[in-house]
Amino acid sequence: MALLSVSDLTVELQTSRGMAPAVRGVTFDLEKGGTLGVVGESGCGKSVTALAIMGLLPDGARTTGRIELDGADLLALDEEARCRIRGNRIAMIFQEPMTSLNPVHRIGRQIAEPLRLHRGLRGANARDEVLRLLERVGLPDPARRIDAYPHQMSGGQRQRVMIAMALSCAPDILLADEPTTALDVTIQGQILDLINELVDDTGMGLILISHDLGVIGETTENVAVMYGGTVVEHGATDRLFANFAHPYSQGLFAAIPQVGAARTGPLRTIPGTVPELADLPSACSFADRCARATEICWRQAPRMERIGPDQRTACHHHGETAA
Amino acid sequence: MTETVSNSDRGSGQGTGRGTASLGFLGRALGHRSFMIGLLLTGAMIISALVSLVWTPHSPTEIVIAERLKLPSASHWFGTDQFGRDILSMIMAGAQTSIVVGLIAVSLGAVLGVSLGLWAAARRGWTEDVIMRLSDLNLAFPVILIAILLTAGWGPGIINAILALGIYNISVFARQVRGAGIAMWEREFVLAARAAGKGNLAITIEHVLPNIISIIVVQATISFAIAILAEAALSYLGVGSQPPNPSWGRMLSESQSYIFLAPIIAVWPGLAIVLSVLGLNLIGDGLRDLVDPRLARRR
Amino acid sequence: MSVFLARRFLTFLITISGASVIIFLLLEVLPGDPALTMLGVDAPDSAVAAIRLELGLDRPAAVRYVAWIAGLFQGEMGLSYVYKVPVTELIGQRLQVTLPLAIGSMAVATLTALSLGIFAATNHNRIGDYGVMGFSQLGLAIPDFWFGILLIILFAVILHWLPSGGFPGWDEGLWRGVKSLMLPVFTLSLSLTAVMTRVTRSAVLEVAREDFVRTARAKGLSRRAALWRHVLRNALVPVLTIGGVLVATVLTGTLVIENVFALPGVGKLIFDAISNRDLMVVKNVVLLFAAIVVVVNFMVDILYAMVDPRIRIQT
Amino acid sequence: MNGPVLNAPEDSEAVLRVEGLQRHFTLPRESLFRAPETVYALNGVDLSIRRGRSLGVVGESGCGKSTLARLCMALDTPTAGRVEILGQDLARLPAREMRRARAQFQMVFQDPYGSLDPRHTVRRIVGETMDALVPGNGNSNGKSGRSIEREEAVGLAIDAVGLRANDLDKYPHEFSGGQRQRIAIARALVTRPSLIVADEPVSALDVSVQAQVLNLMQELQQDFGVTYMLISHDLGVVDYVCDEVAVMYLGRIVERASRRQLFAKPAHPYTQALFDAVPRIGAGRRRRTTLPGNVGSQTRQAAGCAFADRCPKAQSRCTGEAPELRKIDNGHMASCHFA
Repeated sequence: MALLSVSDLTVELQTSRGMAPAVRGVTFDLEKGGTLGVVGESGCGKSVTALAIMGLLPDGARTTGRIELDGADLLALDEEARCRIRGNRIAMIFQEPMTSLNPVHRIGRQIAEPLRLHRGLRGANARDEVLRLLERVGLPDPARRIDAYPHQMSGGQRQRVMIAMALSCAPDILLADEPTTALDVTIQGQILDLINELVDDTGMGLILISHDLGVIGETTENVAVMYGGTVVEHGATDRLFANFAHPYSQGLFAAIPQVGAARTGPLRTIPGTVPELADLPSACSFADRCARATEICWRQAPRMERIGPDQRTACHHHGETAA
Repeated sequence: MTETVSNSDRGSGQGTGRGTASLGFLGRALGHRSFMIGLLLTGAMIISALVSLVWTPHSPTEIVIAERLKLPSASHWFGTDQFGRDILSMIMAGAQTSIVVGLIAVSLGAVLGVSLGLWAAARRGWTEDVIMRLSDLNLAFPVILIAILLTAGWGPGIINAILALGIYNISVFARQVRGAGIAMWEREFVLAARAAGKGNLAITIEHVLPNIISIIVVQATISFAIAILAEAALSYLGVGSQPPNPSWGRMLSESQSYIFLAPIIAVWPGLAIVLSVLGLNLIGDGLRDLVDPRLARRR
Repeated sequence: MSVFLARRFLTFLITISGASVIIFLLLEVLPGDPALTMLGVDAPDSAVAAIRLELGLDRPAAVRYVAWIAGLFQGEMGLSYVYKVPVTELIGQRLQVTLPLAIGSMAVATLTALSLGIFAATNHNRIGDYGVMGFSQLGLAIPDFWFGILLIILFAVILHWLPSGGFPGWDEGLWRGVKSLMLPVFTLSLSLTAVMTRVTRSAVLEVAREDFVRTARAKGLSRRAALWRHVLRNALVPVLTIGGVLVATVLTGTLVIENVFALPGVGKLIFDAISNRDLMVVKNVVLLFAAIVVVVNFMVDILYAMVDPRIRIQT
Repeated sequence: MNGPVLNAPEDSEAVLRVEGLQRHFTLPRESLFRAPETVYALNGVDLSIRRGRSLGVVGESGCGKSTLARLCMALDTPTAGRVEILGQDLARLPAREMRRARAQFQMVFQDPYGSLDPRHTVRRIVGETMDALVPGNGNSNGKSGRSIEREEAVGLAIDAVGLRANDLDKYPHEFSGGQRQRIAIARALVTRPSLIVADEPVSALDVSVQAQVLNLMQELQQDFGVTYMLISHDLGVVDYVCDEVAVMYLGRIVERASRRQLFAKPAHPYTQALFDAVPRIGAGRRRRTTLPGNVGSQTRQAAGCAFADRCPKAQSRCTGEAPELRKIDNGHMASCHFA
């Protein structure tokens, strides 16, 4: 049985134009110690999926489907039970390490908070544990840093603090939502290495959300490509990156200028713009930007189909080659 | 209490404005209930002031001792005061005073305050320091204190009330405009205008002012409401409008001597003030929602 | 921290000295001859000459200003022209009424506003929120002196529960004093409560949207725990700001309310002084009020730095 | 003196030439008893770009690349050194001529949501650059300044970036991020400048849209012969757009080379680390040789090499002696003792 199993997850959010679907029928599994990358552009529903797993969607959001942790459906739990899981069995780190830390509290106190909440650690015990965690995430001079305020640290250091906080109760699953997007490249490398190392050492499962195919490709074993609130392609990272089947993933891959690649004419582009939630086509969400789209794409949403070992895609035309 | 969706889903947040914007300002205004109530109340105040210029049920100043302290009746809808004057007529005429004082005081404060605020935001450095220290100094003197000083120096009069309110409003507007202006100067489109060779004055007029005009309008509405309250208070204390000029504040102060005899005459002018101020405040809050949904959160 | 405080202290000094200059100019220099201001233009020359001599008005303005300020540093405010007693003594007596009134209404307003504001924010867009917002909208629109009159009509004229005004003095027993201040305190706190409620509500709503609150929830804190541990302290900064601004409102409020309830406080003193043209009293009382406003705002600045560690390094 | 020379013979054709450029900022005091700190944002930068070429400036936050862009655009004054555009020293131009000279150099900003005034129409936004440059057209309301040439230039620029004429009277909020960046490019293009400085022009855009904008920039260079200085943290973008690349670290250029040379054989340890840190698609899970620590402090000036404290190759010489930017191959320069 998978550690985390998301099936047919649908989330509707309140917008000024009424309820709009942000996530539509997302399904995936995460094994114990497994790593899953979720990749997609803005508004594709990747962050909403993560927040749905955490149970931290904005007020008024409607969630259906199942999110099972060790076989127990999280959506069926009451708020109190979900609080016991958050930060304890499932932890999350966010994109902006600056705004994600409380500016008026010292970092030691902020890291100790889940320890106190879920493990009942207090005083010197909590402080020792915090020091151990800070050391574990490689923050230089933890004994001094523990009493610092967030604004006294650099972005990379703050993200290490966030990771220490997420790690504090040895969670089964770590959700990382664009953890390195706000950081410099060399710092991003440090943080990704740290996350990799922690996953290997602790055996926790990782869901890494990013818009950067490179980050996902280097960090996770499996990958789900999202577009317009749905997973359009899913499978083993190596296999997918070697041979994308969905026209959107293919387009995304081709649109990235790669370092050291021979320059042969202009970059391939996906026409049109990233759609807004309320404007999504109802059948295949990519139909209006897709070169292969035919009448059926406008009429009927494609289902996920297995197209090879460890690779599934949702496209009516996946067998055909691009025009 | 709500949590927002992660910043990485930038596109979804950006789009929400587009749908409502297409409705148009007027359409959204008509659907904004408290804004419409505010408009109605303020409209009523303005109309009664205008009507009172040409017609009132009775003379607001004529003393008829025989008719004094009458309860509301068919000929005197709101009753009469201690001199037998018609209260409804006095309230209609009193609206004139409130509006005139508010208009002049707010315009004075807005014109000078906005200019100083824009100047401070554009120049920064010591210019800003001087303007802000002056405004600190100004804020050390609340309206009533300024009015007291002016009255003690020059004797009582409506001009003092207007001046006191105007002076006070200068720093209110200057602060608000400086803050909003500095935020605008940090936007990239201002940098782009500089790259296009625009000078400070041109940037202030073309980019900074149009983008903060809504803040100024909202502030003006709220300041107008505060001015009506303050004028009433000053007249109540005897340092504002002087007899025979009709004024809601003075009506209240006079009514207090007859509170045991005819408590009802203390009710009408107060109601007039409350409804006028409420109307303007509702307009101000409504405008804030309507022109910029992001601003609405700030308060 | 030290630079922040030093700058604030400098601002404070500049403001307070500027205020004294302005008061002096407006009362004794710009209107012309203070002796004429005090006696009126019809006064006989001999009386004018006498008062000039008595108050030292024959000296140049600059000298008189310095003498005034020097006196203040020695705790001297001069003699009231009308009552012929030291102004410090007059103010001291009157503060026994004004201070309890001001502090009492500020306390009532703060407690009510914080509870109402937090309640409204946690019930955002629900009936409780609308109720609180409606109340505060009304509280903003009601002139406090009229509210006072209405309370007098209700509690004194109709119900006869409380006195309609006046103050017996603290010598007559604590309860009688408190009783006569109850309506004034309640009256004065209405508009303060309305303003602070609005600010508290929106500050809490704003902070609740911040990323770090989401982090707190991701750690497993309940909504309520996140509110108490993470939102409130951050929301305190705007509430403090408005608290500082409201001190000016409270002070001028006491001026008005003391007149509504015929309380022998500083407010009554200053209006009597205006009618009596007692310049000595007017200028010192106005300076005292301005000084209180400035001092309180200086203290608010210090509180900021205590609440928000980031402010310590900004200037 | 390490010369600004890259390819000496054609240097006379330089559109932009920067010499010994420094920019230091003084921070507000933190303590009464200590001197205020100084931020050393730029510490002596030399470079030049020939007509029709494009130079990429790469580096992490705090390396001074945005400060460099602002100085080249005369939006800020250097502490020392000079900026020459088409042979004219910007610091010596009188204000009037400066405004006119701005027609020759324009800028594209990072944030397509912040760089367009939400209250102006596209027509006015794009035309603004003309306003300030053509005397008599400098009317503030933008309507009376609608001369025929201006209309024509705006129309051409809008067309060149792939927008339609009926977009001219729309407001920025009616466009998506990519389209807004097209408007920003049109604004930079409308005066037919020789140089366009683009500060992270695509980093706020989604990948699929980013490619559209990069292609557009390429096309415009071919069609209009414009010279680019492209500031970016994204090596892939620089590799795609630029002919030459300068790598910056803590206010200095540490390596300069043609695109091909640099990406084939990075010489400076910092450049090597930067390349290694970039996530590669299809590389599989891997460990990098990551640099330790953070980008050094901008408020201190190291006696030796600014990179020494993070450098895997650092030796005692590096902390004592600052390396010069020296030629290591034809058209390839690096400032490292061991390059």
